[in-house]
Amino acid sequence: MITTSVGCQTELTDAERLQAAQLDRVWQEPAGFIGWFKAVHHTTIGRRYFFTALLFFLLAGLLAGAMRLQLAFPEAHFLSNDKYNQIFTMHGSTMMFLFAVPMMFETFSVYLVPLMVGTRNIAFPRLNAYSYYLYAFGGLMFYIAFVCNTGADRGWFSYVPLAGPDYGPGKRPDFWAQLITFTEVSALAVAVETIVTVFRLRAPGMSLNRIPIFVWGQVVVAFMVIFALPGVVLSSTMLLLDRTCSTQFFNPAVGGDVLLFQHLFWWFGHPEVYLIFIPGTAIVSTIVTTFSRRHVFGYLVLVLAMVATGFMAFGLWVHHMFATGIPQIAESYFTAASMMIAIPTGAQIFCWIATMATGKVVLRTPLWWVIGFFFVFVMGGMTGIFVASVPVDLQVHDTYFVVAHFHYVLIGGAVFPLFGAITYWFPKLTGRMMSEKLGQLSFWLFFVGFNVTFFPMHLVGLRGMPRRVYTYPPNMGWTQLNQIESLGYILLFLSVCILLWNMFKSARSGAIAGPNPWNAGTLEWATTSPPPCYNFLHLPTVNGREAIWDATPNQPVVVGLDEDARSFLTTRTLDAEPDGRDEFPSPSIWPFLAAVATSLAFIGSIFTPWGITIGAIPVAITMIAWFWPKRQPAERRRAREIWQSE
Amino acid sequence: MRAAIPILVLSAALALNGCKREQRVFDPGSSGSQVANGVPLNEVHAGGPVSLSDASKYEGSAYAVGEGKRLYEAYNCVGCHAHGGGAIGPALMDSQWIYGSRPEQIYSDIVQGRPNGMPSYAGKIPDYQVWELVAYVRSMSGQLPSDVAPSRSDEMPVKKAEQAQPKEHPADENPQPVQQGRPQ
Amino acid sequence: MAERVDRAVLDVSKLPTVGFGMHSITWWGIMGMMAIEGMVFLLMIASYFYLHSRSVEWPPDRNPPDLFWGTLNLGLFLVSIIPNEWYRRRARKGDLRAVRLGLVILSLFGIANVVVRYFELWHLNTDWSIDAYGSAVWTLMGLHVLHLLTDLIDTLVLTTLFFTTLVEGKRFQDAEENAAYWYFVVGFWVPIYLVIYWAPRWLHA
Amino acid sequence: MILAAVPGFQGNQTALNPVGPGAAHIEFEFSLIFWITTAVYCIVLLVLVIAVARKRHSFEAMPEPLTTTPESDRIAKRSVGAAMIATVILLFIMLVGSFETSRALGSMNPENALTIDVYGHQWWWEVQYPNDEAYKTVVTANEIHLPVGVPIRIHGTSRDVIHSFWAPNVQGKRDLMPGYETEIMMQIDQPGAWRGQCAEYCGEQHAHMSFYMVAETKDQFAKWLNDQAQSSVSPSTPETARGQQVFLTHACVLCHTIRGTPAGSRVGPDLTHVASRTTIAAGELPNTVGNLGGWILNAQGIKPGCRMPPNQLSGSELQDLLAYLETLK
Repeated sequence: MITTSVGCQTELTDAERLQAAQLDRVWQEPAGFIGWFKAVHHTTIGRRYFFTALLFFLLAGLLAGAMRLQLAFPEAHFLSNDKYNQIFTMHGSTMMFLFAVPMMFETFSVYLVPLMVGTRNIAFPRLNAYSYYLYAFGGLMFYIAFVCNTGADRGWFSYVPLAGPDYGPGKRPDFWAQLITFTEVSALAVAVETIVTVFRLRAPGMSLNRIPIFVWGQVVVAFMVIFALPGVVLSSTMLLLDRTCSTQFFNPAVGGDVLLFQHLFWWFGHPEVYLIFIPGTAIVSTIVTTFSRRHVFGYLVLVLAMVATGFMAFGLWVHHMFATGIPQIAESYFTAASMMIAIPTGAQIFCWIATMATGKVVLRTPLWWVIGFFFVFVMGGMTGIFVASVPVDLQVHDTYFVVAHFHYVLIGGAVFPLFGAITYWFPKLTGRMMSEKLGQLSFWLFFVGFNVTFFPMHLVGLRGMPRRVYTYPPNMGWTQLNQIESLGYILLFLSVCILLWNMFKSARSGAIAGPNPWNAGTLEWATTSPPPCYNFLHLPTVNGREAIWDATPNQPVVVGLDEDARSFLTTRTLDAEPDGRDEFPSPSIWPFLAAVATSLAFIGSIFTPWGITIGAIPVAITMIAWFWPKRQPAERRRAREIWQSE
Repeated sequence: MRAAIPILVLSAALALNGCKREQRVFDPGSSGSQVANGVPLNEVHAGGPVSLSDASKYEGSAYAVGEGKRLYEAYNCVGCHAHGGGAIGPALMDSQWIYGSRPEQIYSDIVQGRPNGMPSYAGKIPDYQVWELVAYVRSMSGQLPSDVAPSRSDEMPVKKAEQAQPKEHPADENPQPVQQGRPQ
Repeated sequence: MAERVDRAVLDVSKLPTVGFGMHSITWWGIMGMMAIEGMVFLLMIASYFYLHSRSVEWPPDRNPPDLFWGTLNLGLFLVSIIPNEWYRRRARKGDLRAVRLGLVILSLFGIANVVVRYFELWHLNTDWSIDAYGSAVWTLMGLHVLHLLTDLIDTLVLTTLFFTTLVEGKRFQDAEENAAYWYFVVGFWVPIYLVIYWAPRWLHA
Repeated sequence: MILAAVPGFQGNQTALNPVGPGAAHIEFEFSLIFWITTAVYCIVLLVLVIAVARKRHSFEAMPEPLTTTPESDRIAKRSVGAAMIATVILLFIMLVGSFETSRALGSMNPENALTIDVYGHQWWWEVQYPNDEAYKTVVTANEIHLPVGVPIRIHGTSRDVIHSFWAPNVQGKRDLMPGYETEIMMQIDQPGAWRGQCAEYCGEQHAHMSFYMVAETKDQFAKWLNDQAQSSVSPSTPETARGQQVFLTHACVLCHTIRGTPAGSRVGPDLTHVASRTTIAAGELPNTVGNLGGWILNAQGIKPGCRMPPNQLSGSELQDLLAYLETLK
């Protein structure tokens, strides 16, 4: 049995039982109602991220339903134009900021990365809790505002001057801008945690060239987040300042410039697309590997492809602005760059196909979702070449052709892999398998429904239907196509319901999974399902890219960490040789309180410029309390200190 | 999501004037589109056909005040009153009110016109637009909550944004319903 | 502790628990923060020059800001590097007295910087609501003030910790990293100083 | 090319039914990319399906992982390499095509082009035909008349928020932005009314902001331009005279211009020759007496949020006003 050496023991010795009990005492999450807010373990926070992001996905999906109903008939009056504008903005903003990034990046990084690199928690666990609460509060604020008829209504990009002080009355765009602030703070925090976890907390032996591709994907995304999000930090801040403090960034009358917003926004907005689907491709690599029963073909190519995509993503933000009129030379550069991005993506596709073609393919539900991903995502990539070519883009830009394109890319590149991932990691999360029958049913419904909904959008776009219109004249030849799309939505709706029902039912009565139901190779399968609060009884060591598959018959495990504290092992960045020991902070209520204080400051600043300045005081207080050291553990640590020899 | 309680509380407060502030009535219906008639309104029967609730409906809605701001340009009030500083006509952003600072008084100023230059707009501007103008004019001297009053405009900044305008205190000031529930 | 005899093990009990620089994970965290904030600074500076490229006169119909206070602050920042580097090195040695002294000195420097910054803001050549130039200048300033205050509070809190609570290895790590962060604050003042005070002079022609 | 044959692509607002060189160039590049990508898509997925079908394995058990060696992967390595080379070559072809198209579009910029100014408003299009003698300058709305086969230079900008000027049969779209002047070169070789629409989200009525590009023969155009340059006809019957008074004493006069009368406000469209246009409300309604009346009485019911207020007019007042407006040919 392969898993014996790194995998978790089925039979424990007495010594190990004692050890397990001890670890359990130390790592347990605090109990009770207050305890809920103190929790800091990455599996707990990761689960919360997952369910919150899923909730927002469903909300945005329902909003999409409202839009499809409105557009099913020309000149329909089911929604007023005011409501429709709010709804499509809420749909876009939710999907991008409250579902896609938190789900594909935060959730997967927080829950899986520490398990996959074989450590006991994510780096900076308290920051992790803080980031979750901020994200949750931000989303909550956004939707409460929506219920109060204050839903953002200027599009998920909120271009100025339309969203600016002169043309966006009320507080709607301000709530949008602050939503951005909330979500970007949480994404940035998780990015830092992920990078540090992967660079310093890997299991001994997991050198750079042995890091699972999935983890590589999350690292690339983390770096992209760090360099991309500041763009939207600035643009949304400028927007807020213009609206509340009368700054003049976007006022052409006094040297302001409306394109400045677009440049900053798309500096973030384009990498955004990639940081949504790179985790998707990372998931695909993982599932393809497991279900082709072989090491992935072209590990290096796949990793480099993701890195290259990450770099290139910053070189083509302007291709969202071709219609604003760009100098010929810049135009050529951005066209070339936009087309070249197809090379790394193509390389990945070919490698996956090669992996399957040379392996033993086991057609279980996760792989079905991946195959669906191929059909949909590749189509999205192809239409991407249309929009990359400036002249063609000038025709299809801001039409339903583009709507079709990015739904093929994002639903293909993120949601299909996501549903695959849910089926794949569900056993790890709950200890039970999902129903294969229901899983395949929901896949086929979703696959058909998706194409029925979004393929006609290409055609209706080429027939001249622009985006973001709340209705259209009857005589344009758009009606039937729109009605087909609306019918497709029903299939998608059913499929998601079935998926949810499947999760719900399987969590209770699914077949018991055991530690490694898929007989997979990465470390998260080397512990019980669900993992204990200390992740691994023995911290594992690694001997190959697929830690479990490549383990030697007697793979060593790590010993010598203090077991009366939440201590962990740090390893060197390149070769993952043991480097030092450190201690995670204990659970604490302060991150939660700090998040509350921060939220109050953010929301306050929507209504008065003083919001931030005054709001900063409670934030500072809670943060100081958060970092204030406790005496007793300090004494313990000091008694055992071993200093780094310079 | 128990974690949300504090936010819920806060946003409940926000909700109260939130919904009102974001009200956008596009089709005012027949009553609103009545052309403003010249019915005199004065101290004797303040309001008369128009009630204060009318005024507060517009002074509570950021959209209505924004429309008022646009109409102030479109109907060329700016031609005489400039951006509130006054020129040919009196200033509107100070505490001096020749004919009173209450909404219904300003309403009748616009509808009936006033000696020495202020023309009567009776029969020209629909009723609801007069009220939008009234709301905006009052925002110029900071009579409106700052979360309703307009932000800066995309023009040469010649004065503070209405939302940053300190509240002037006209001699005849008496509490207006809309002035309760200021956010700060 | 008891191990199964047949189980190969990797004993880490002798590894250090107090490391500095790349050996401390908080140091990596700080580096991450700096990367993010540095990116914000860079994009803001880029926006400043973008706005310049869109305007005829720079700064629009007014003179470049008065040099005195900004330059004074620059001087203070640069001088503060000396004690900063000194106590950073002592922190790595665990020299309690030196670090206490260093933190006090840096707190004083921080306070001085804030005071000078106050006068600096008063003597700027513009208001943020006049035009895009003013908005850009004030936003740049605001960003740096934010970091200055953050680090000042951080230093003050750390100083209190060093004088009141039991000082363990982690505190010395904090001290060392606080010094590193101060370098970031100083380091980004130099380009911002050049942009705010000298760019208008060079671009004025 | 073949797509144009598909029913529905013959419309007067589609990129695939070009009526001028601009759209034609683009449609060529479009078809090039279309055929290459379609072929690639089919091949890739065919290979995928075959691979999965051939290597299909037991459903229940998860067999032990295979051991792979560089040797066992050699074929795979070669085929992936070949595929990559093919990708690069095809991308290059499409890239060159794109550059060529851009160049072709950039080169249609002759000196003698007829210049038309277009201003985007929320939510309608102001159109001006500048003339050295200012009084001959033609101002109209939502309807751009132009001669067939003559190169046109559109100077565009926005009076408020960002709009995007887009008539797909004629030319690709360009944004009209406050603080920027946009130049669009175009030419129509086929007489007819080609529909265009705002393509950048611009607020409440973005959905109802269309216009028509009416291409006609040189003579027809010359005549039209000359007629438009005249100031409005003065009322000839008592009814129309009363109508003019209604116009001048009600809200209309506050926003609209009728050259030759005191009405001179530039907030709304110029109505000097309103009766000569085929549509009202930015291309939403055919310009009939009935529609015009409904629009005047309650535009908000038709285009909620638009700038035109509802008007309370007595039946006779409305009759006179309409009669007057109908004379403004």
